[in-house]
Amino acid sequence: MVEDKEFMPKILAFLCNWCSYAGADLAGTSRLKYPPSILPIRVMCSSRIDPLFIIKAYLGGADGVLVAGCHPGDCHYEKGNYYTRRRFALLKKIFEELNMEPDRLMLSWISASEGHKYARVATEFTEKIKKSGESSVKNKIFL
Amino acid sequence: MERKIGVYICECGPNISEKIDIDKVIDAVSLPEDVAVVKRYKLLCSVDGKKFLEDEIKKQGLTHLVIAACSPKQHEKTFMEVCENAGINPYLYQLANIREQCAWVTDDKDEATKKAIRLVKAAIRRVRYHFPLEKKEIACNPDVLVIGGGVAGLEASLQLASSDRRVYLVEKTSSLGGMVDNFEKTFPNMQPGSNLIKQKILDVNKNENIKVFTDSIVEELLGFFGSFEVKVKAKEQDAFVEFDVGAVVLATGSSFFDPKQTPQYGYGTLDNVFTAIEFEKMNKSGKISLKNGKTPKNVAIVHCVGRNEKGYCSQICCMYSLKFARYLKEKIPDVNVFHFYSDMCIPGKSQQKFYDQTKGKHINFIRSSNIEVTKKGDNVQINYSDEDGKANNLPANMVILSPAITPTSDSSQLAELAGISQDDSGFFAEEHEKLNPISTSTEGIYIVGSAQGPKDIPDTLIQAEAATGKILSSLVPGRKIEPEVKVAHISESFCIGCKNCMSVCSYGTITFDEEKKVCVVNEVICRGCGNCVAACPSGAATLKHFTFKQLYQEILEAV
Amino acid sequence: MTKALKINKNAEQGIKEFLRFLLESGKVKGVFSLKKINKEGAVAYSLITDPKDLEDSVPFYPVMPVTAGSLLSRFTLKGSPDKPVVAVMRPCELRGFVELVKREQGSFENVFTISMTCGGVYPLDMAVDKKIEKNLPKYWDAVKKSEIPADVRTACKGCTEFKPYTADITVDLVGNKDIDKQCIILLNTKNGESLADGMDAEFLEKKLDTKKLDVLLDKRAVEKKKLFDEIDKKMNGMDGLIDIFGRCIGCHGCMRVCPICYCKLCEFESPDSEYKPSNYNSELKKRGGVRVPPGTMYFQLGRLTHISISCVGCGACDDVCPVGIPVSTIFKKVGESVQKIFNYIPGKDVKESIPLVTFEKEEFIEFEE
Amino acid sequence: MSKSKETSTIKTAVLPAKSGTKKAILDFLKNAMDKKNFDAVIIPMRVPAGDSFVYVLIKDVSLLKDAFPLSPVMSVQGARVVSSVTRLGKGDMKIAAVMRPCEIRATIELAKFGQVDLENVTLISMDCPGVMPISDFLSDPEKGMKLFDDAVTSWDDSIMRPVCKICDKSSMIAGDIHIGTLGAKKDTFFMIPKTQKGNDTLEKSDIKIDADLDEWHNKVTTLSEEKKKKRNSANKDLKVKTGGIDNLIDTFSQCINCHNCMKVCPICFCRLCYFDSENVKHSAENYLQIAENKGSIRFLPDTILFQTGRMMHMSVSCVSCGSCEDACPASIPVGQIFSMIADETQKAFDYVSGRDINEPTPLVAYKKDELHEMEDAHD
Repeated sequence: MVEDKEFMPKILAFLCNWCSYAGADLAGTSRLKYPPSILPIRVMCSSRIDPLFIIKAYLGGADGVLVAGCHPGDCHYEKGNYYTRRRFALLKKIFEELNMEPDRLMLSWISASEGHKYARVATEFTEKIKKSGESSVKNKIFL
Repeated sequence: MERKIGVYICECGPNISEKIDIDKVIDAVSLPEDVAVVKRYKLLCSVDGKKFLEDEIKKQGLTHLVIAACSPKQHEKTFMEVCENAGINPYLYQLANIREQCAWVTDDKDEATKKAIRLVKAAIRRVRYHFPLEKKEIACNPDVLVIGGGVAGLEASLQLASSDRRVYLVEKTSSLGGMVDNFEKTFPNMQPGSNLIKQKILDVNKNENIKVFTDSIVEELLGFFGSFEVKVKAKEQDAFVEFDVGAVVLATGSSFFDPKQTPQYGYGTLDNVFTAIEFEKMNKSGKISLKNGKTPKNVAIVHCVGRNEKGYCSQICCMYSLKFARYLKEKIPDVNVFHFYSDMCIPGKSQQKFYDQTKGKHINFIRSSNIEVTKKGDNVQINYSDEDGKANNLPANMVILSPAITPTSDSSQLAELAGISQDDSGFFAEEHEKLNPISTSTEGIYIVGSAQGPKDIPDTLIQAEAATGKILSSLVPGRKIEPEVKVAHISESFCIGCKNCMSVCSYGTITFDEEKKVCVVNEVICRGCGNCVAACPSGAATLKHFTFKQLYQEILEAV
Repeated sequence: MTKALKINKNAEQGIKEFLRFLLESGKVKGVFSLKKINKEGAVAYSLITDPKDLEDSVPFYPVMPVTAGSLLSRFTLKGSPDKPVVAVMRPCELRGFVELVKREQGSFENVFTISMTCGGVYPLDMAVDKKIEKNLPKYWDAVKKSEIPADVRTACKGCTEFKPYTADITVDLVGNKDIDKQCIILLNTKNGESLADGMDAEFLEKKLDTKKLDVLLDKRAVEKKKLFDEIDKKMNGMDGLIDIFGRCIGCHGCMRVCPICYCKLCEFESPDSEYKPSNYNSELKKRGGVRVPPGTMYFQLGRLTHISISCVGCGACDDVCPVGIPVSTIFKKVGESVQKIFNYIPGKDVKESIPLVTFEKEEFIEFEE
Repeated sequence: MSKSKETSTIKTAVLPAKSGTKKAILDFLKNAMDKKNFDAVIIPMRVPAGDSFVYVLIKDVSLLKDAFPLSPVMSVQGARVVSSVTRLGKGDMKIAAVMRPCEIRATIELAKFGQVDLENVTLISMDCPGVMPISDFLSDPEKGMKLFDDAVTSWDDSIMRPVCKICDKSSMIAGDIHIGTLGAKKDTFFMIPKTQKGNDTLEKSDIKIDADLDEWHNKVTTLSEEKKKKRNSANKDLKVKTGGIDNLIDTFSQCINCHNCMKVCPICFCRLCYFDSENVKHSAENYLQIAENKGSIRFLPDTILFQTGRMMHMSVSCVSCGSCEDACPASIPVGQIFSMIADETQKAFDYVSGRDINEPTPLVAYKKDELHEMEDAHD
């Protein structure tokens, strides 16, 4: 052990291809900085994100999961993100009811032009997760 | 066959190499046995880089390819082409974005390197579960069906018809021309409206590549972009005319709000209260007169009839109301015109000017609300509240109501026929207000003119030309259509037929097989969003190239 | 006020007489009801077409071997009957069937429903050794008094939806002091009325006495709160869940008997959910050890996302769990809270869409950050 | 093909167990893992709540100390565990699976059906005192632990699953190594290698295989004979109770079609059971027609079809583990019934499920000259 490094969370970010992934790219081309905690998973539409993926990520030890898509009304596939929002609400509620750290899940609408918002969301969410600490699920063997 | 994955990391000049310790990444991802080779290269997207990759794939006998470089938005296609040239299926490759979403956003080189390792590992893990997808090509029919023979439909037909593209123009009334045919003149330059339309009708009729059906309706419209089957039925006949087209233009126009729904304006109960279109017709007949044959002296034009009821501004009423003042002035020079309006809608480069030119002696503008038309002797009286909210009234001989533009009565029927959606007001809904303003949720079906929302003639023509542009560029005679490859698929053996997928699909892609009680994807129509897949509880639906396994493995590696 | 039928026999005999009338008059082709199927007194759902076989039927027997919703789904899935069939089922079973019909897993075509104000059922393990049979007098006594009979299913103890929403016919049981001598059959719908039409019995106008129902409702609400509070204490993050579900043996019996779980092959039993050696490797790398078969929590959490929105709280999952996990309490508790945010009551209205296949443009803004 | 080698020709290792057999077994495993003879171990562990035991695949040696080679319950049949780990590929880990004899026999059956890949797996069994019905254990885990510990010492089977009480194969060696406690001197136990793989494993752990097996063998034979007697008489009684279609219907009258028995059965490996498939779903009119023929039918109607059908599918491979009975919410003695039938079906083919990996399952093999007793008498 060299030194006690600051805890850097592992956050999975599900990004829709058309808005949020493009927004994340823009953050890059604008050379904005945000923590390396965020790991993007690209899907064509946020509506592809099966809540089971989020559960899997959480059980797999992710410290946080971000779901990001086009702003309501701007979905590349017309209305996919409205369903995303419902599914997210459902899952978050379940996490809440099970006292299972619902704050580790986050939904955000980030458009292709919102590189700044992406960087901000990534930074703030990482800070929030840092405060919550490392997910204890990582070490569980009886899942 | 043994899997041999090649991993190539692009330095992207200094862009990646200065921010990420590429050698460390190479070390970290070289372990798994099916990773045959891991190399770095200075600029993979360059001509030399592509050549290098192609040679590598062949030389190493690679089966799968992982590129760690920039965003897929930049070069996903580039490397797919490389794969194709090198003889491996382009879907057996995955691009890890270590530039835009790693090198450029991370200050600390160590951290950036660690993140890059995770990204590349996740890509390697994912690519193992990729399977080849084949491009499909379908022959397309270049012909076009245009529904509606108004100015929008005529314009679209003329633009589209050519020796290698037939246009079928279907009009439900007995003659072409539509709404504009009623207008003596059009704003803002007060040119004769009929000239504009007459020429177009003439051109259409003599164009041998346009087949016109009047008094006819489209009875059936089945299929998808490039191949729709159409059945047209002439009114009061049983026989169908059947033909195939590749695209459809919906130019079915609009209708007017019925002022009888707002009895306070006296329409239908009081004499000499006319709707705008009645007034247009009266004007076009050559004489503006009251019911008793006399010439009106005081005419009230009431704007915004039905605006509150419908909940939107119809954009063109102010302008045609101003035009009416011009008509009146031309035919009855000493007439007094009173505009009862709440907001004057005169946007754009020429409309303000038109308003300024119309304004003048004997043409009065009264900003008002709570308008009510009552009988007063042989005449009528307009009761209203003025700008200060004070009750007031004004006697007049004639009242012209400018009603809101509404969808036509058959628009729901048409929407269902075409499988497209309607907006809250019942107009045909465009796919996206800003991104795809004339496309619909069904690829190959376009909406133009006031069927999509209130619109003046120039805007209508712009849309007609935009739609024809879309069609001309995508439906080229002799060229094949390549439908989306990354589409949904539903396993017949696992589907339980709950129709969740159908409920959430925006494109009518999924149908229900009544015999087998399972849902079926029409892969030609599917756009590959994956919404149905997340809606399916039994895992019967899957999205190619974004399968459960592929994403799941990527997730597992990433955490 | 609803049209009602009064038969001067005890409630069960009364409804049997009504069912007999329906079969004999040819108004229905078959009757779905609980029935004693052997000398030992085992009770199972049966499809009865011969009026004589009604003799052994026990429509109100307080046990639910399988939920009738699932059975009616199986009955109608491959084609509805061409003439009416009438099914006697509990309110939660009816709600379950409504949810299944919404998912195209059954149809109300030619299926008429008789339900009741429900006193609850005993857990399945009490069906052994005639324990239920012995308990019957106490059971009916409690029902009469708007009380919760001792030893009924946990889910029933805390069930506040014991009055059916959509039954064609409701039999008045809870709080009805006269169930020993009369059977009040409320005809809620046109279908219900047409069934009763022509029956040689007393017709009257009647309404369920909400007061006596409220008495039970209050007791159940208290019980429910207690159950929820108790389980809430245990649901203490992932550790709490592992404590609760740790003993799960992975039989997936809860899923199989659940009236909402209708998939041919459960996603969690599909190839998608299997671990490859590489999955095991990465799990081991992370945790040092992994439970096998894997995915206990994934199954439970996943099933919650799939069905909690429609959970009708029948308690069938509790009954079938070989290791006594309070599945139903957890699913009902989570279920109610998610149903609340979608303003959705499962099984209330067959025309109402399931929340996850529809949406409103302005909603859940609070979930976005 | 030879029946299993004469046991007396096999030698055994004798190992010390000063701090108890459990500790000694864990030490052996730890030692083997340290030596990289195994990369991972499949072994039961007590769940955090303490109310059950589940199988865990352990790679981190430090977790071994909490393992429980002889757990009082069998929450999941071990064959399902080995199948889960190896079905999709043998992987690159050498794994030791420490399980009961019936679990190992089921594992071997699954290997014959391609559901298990044994190449990298070493199967280690042990003398089995039986397992407790899971509901009994759950009702008071601490008391259960104590009762079980006592039973292990006294080898008294009265608290065990009904099928365990009449199990005559509780020391049957089908895997690679068997851990014998019966007949062992105080503070020792046997490690009996059965296969070359087992032999190698022990040798790599520097364990000498030089002792005679007689003491263990004698003890086991005696016990097994006793159990066989008990078994025969129990099966005779059961046959009277459940034989004949009426009794059979009565026995399964409480069945709720949850198919838990199938789901937990180590042999039922189909992804989707035939009896849950489209083949058994009919239209309302079909059902009504069946009902009309009889006046009424139980709904769902196919309980006996399912039970007998399942017997058809799996009884030649049934290992009599009793998992089905543990999982039955209606307390049907399904394990005892299936076990009784399995005796007969396996006898008919001179087959013992899981005895030998090289023995093909009866229904995918035939002999030209057999089963004439089933044929019509005329020639």
